[in-house]
Amino acid sequence: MADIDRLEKVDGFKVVGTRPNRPDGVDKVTGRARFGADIHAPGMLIGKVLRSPHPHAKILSIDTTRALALSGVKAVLTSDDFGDVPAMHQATLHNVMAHNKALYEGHAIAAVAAVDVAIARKAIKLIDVEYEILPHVTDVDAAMAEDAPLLHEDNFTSGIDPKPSKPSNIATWSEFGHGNLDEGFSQADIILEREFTTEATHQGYIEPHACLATYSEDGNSEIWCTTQGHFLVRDTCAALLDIAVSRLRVTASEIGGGFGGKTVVYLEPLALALSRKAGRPVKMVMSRSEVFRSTGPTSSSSMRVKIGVRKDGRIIAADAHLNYQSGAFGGFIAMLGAMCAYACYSLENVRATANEVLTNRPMQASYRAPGAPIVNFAVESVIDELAVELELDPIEFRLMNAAKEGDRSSYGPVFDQIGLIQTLETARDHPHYQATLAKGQARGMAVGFWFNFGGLTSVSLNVNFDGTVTVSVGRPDIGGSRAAMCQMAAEELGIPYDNVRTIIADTSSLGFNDTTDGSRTTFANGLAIIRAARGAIRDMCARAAKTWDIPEEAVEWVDGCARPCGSNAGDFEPMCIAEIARKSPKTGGPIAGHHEVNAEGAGVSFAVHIADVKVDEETGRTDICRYTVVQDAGKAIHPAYVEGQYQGGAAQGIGWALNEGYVYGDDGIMQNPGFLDYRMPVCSDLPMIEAKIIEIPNKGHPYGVRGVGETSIVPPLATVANAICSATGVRMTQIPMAPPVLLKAIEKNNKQV
Amino acid sequence: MANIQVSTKINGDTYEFLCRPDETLLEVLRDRIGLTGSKEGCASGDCGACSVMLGDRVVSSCLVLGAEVEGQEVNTIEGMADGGNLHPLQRNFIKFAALQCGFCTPGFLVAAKALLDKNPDPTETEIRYWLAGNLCRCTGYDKIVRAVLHTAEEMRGQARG
Amino acid sequence: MKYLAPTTIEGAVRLLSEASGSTRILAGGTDTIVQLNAEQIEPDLIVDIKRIGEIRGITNENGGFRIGAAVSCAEMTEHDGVRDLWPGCVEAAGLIGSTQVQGRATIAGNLCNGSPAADSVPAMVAAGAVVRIIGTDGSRDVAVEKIPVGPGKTSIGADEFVHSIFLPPRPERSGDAYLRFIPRTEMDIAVVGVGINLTMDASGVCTAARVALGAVAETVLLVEEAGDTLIGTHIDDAALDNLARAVSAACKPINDKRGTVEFRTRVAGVLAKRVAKIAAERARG
Amino acid sequence: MVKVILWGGLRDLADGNSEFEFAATTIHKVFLRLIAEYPGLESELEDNVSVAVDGQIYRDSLFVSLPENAEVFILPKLQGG
Repeated sequence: MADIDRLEKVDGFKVVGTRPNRPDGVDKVTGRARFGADIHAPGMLIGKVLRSPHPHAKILSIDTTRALALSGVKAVLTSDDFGDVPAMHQATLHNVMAHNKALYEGHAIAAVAAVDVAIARKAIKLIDVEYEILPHVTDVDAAMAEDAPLLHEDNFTSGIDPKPSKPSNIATWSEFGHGNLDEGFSQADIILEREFTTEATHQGYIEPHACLATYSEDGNSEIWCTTQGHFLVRDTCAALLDIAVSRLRVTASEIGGGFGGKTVVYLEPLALALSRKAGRPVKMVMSRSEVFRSTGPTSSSSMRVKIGVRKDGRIIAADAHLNYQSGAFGGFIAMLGAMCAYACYSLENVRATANEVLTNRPMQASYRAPGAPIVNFAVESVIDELAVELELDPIEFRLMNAAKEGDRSSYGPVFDQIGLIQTLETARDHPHYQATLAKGQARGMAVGFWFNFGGLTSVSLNVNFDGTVTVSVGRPDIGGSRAAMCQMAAEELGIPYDNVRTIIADTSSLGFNDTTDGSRTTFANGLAIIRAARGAIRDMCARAAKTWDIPEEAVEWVDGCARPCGSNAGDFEPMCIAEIARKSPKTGGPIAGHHEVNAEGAGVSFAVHIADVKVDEETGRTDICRYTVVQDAGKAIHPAYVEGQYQGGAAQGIGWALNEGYVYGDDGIMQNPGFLDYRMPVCSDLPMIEAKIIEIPNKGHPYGVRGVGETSIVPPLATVANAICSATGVRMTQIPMAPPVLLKAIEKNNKQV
Repeated sequence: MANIQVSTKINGDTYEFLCRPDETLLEVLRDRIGLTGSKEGCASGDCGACSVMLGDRVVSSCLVLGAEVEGQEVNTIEGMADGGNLHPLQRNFIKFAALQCGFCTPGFLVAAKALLDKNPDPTETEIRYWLAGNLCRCTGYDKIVRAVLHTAEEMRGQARG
Repeated sequence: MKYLAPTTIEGAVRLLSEASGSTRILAGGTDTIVQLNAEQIEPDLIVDIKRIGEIRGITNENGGFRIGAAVSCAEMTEHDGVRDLWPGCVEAAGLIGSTQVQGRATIAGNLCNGSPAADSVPAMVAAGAVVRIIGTDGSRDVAVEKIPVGPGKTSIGADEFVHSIFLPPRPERSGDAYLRFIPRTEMDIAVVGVGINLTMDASGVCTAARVALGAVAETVLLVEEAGDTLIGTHIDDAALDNLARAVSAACKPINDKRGTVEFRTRVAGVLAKRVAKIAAERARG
Repeated sequence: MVKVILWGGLRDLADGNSEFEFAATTIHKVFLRLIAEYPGLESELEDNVSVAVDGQIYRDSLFVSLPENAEVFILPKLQGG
């Protein structure tokens, strides 16, 4: 009998660990795959958003008369069209459409739906808005100043006792740690204290936000959209428009990248509200400039890090204070940063504190391991500097202080089974780390941590009459996860990979699924699929037992077939899935498995990155010459897509380190809302990125899977900074380390030497 | 703004369409012809997701007006496979996991094919610079470059017979 | 808005002279259509000049080359003759945008866009290129450095358009080169660009030199003092240091999202030395 | 008995206390006990926490059974990208 709860790693994988072609591959290479903007509906209108040209302004009046009078305009939407919403949805509502105040340049003020895009564009210009311009603040430190303009008059910092008497732009204060810092630092032989800043970056997915919404006269509605979580879109839109969840069906399109940026609704509620007003389907697609000015970005920051070590190389005390700029509405990124700050280290005396700071910038959204890369840059830079002071190899120094099972983590709980030491040792012994440096190049490394999540999951698995299998999951596939789903189902059922097809079901077909984020999809979907498959196997074994008239316990499932076992072994020819499925109408009806779970036990992970760089000391240009990622995957289901996650995270981190970043003028306007001046790495900027997969099984998953999507973006900022330091002797404390900044630092350093 | 009548060849077939004078070839392909394989990522020529062949040149279709293609030949991702047979680049992009989300993939394939048509034996550096106008945010480019290198080798092998 | 594509020079001139509203010439479109898409411009008339046969080609003229206004950068970089005679100009043209942009963009368009950071312009200024402009009053030939008059502004009249750009013949032992600084390896606008064109005598002494700078002032600059630092020298280290000083001194840049005053001034000097070395190498053959 | 530790952000809602020891067999029972003593914790425990049991992090599972002498560490709610 199949044991649904058997969680140990299965030996002798047949499908898991191989690299089959992904099920959506042909659609994606032929242009047939349908993304957010690739759909049309009969009678469809085009929606466009009017956005605030001011970073901070009171909205005195909105006059839509002229727009409505334009031929072809079918509806105009303002915040007046939305009613009250539950407190938990208020920030979302006020972000999707400004309520009384525009809080950042690009904040939605109104929207129109018209018969074509040209008319919609024209109509936007005919909406008359009267603003009272308010002073603005976009810098994190300036926003904390006594006299800073307040975004929300009713914001009193939470997390402080007693509650502050005055409102401020600090949304939340948080603190983590244990031990006694003063005592720790008093025992230190070397104490380094450094300050760092980082600029905000955007997730940079190539597909802009897009959706098509249809509100029917009978109250039943549908949304098609590009999202990381269509269940989240459904529940949020239902709340914002006050409609029953069962009335709204959301279908996730293929998604052209998200990286956390598509875990928030922007256009969807507007399109649905426009459709409700106009009585026709409404399609909305953002321009690239709208994507930069109104969605995503992660925090900018200012940070202070202080670490004390003994001469023997033991870190004795560590402190960090983080100020993360979180845009116009409070978030949770600073807190996550504080939790991750020292997670790689075994520390007796540690503290990390964080302020979540409101500014006149777009509401920050999660970006791949939210909060972690920022603080990792600061901490791993100081750790690197200490290794130099102590004349220790940087990996050896980290090994001497690495967190291990049973240690109290810097964020609170004790660690259970973790693989940091193996990851560091693998990196140390890796040919890249051992290689002699090429002339003119220098090397840096850093280690990073991320939690990984599981979460609410609902899947179903149907055995078709021909013995093939269809799996329905409820999380959009961003990076090839459907292949891994097919592999796990095929592995468990003992059938060929090609006999399984996985689809992303709409919100009316499955129970709630958490969003594709937190590196959870292969872990949590996989766990549920394996259990669903085991349920189907149990049913198939039972039917074979009845057919053979032997006890159910006397049937086992091997290689896709039921066969008699124990004292009945060999009594009957095995009955394979195709035969059982063919006979299923007469043996009890269709065969299926399903599983609903709150998947816990995701298991944290660590990564070590190594970079060789070359710095042009006359221009401040940094070239990445060689790059290696070493990371624990628990178990790589489809190794090619695991490597892809490592490589993609590293590339994004390199971009963040060197050239990406929001540029604001004194006027509070973003100056680089396009791919021309928001400089993401292009193909010629990067070398091949070597991905070394380590497999230290996660006991929370039947096959040992850990999340792999996020950890890879954590170490690159510090890795590149440390390499630049060993190339130039200059310790960079500012991200991005763009050529003008680096050149200035090099020249300052040259004068001092 | 009076519409303009345009007659052109797309993937070998003759099309006639009407478009606004300021309408781009990308909008025409996607919204008028129904060929949505070419994607809009930026509308400024910085991402390459809308790459198509205009005559013998790979271009960003967001930077071509629909009106300009009168009498010209346009080839898009939808025309790359030969009936049911994928082009070797398409096959190898799947095999090498050279796509994650797949949004930039049509543009990469059109641009990479233009390269191999012109230079059957490109170096890694030549591939990287040729494809610098195609942004990919998912892969870090590693597997894309490997897929192109491998395809070039495979196609040279076939050419030698 | 109207789109028209005349097939003759005369037809184009007539359209321009009869136009009442704002007009845009469309060649490669890699700047104009970007601005159209971003709703930064809303011209009443677009005149597509690519169907005028006369300006679609590269012709040899008195030992130099006449590049038609509708010739794409890709066609230019693929032209052996131009590449051999003016490698610096060809490299500069080859740096404009991506492969996709190269197939459409033209050096005439790069010039007419009026950007101080245009890559091909410093190279053409250094080369002493001459622009042929056609209008109602016939044609006129103008030195390329006379075209830009400010960011986005040129000396070309509303009823005129560029017919072609002439890259002149050159003496023996001449070489040109162009380098730009960008943060990435591709796809950026120049933060600083330097074009140098020089000639040497048989003994290796520089007899003529033109130095032009991009992205360090309101327009591309021709810096005669910088050229003078090379003339009469063997382009040795001392001359190169003088060149760098003269170049940096001529910079009048701004702080913006792409670079600082300090950075541009400094890097212009650094690049000038590197460019002069390449140009000298080419002149020496 | 289990050992219960609150993260810093909850301390003020528990009259400045952050470590407790009492008998409880599930996370749910830990929450009930804490809320009975400190009603101010209720909304936080309801919506805004994750719980680590001997280092294994649970984001939303009330009925996880607790081993004897387990360390139950109550953390802020974790979110990813």
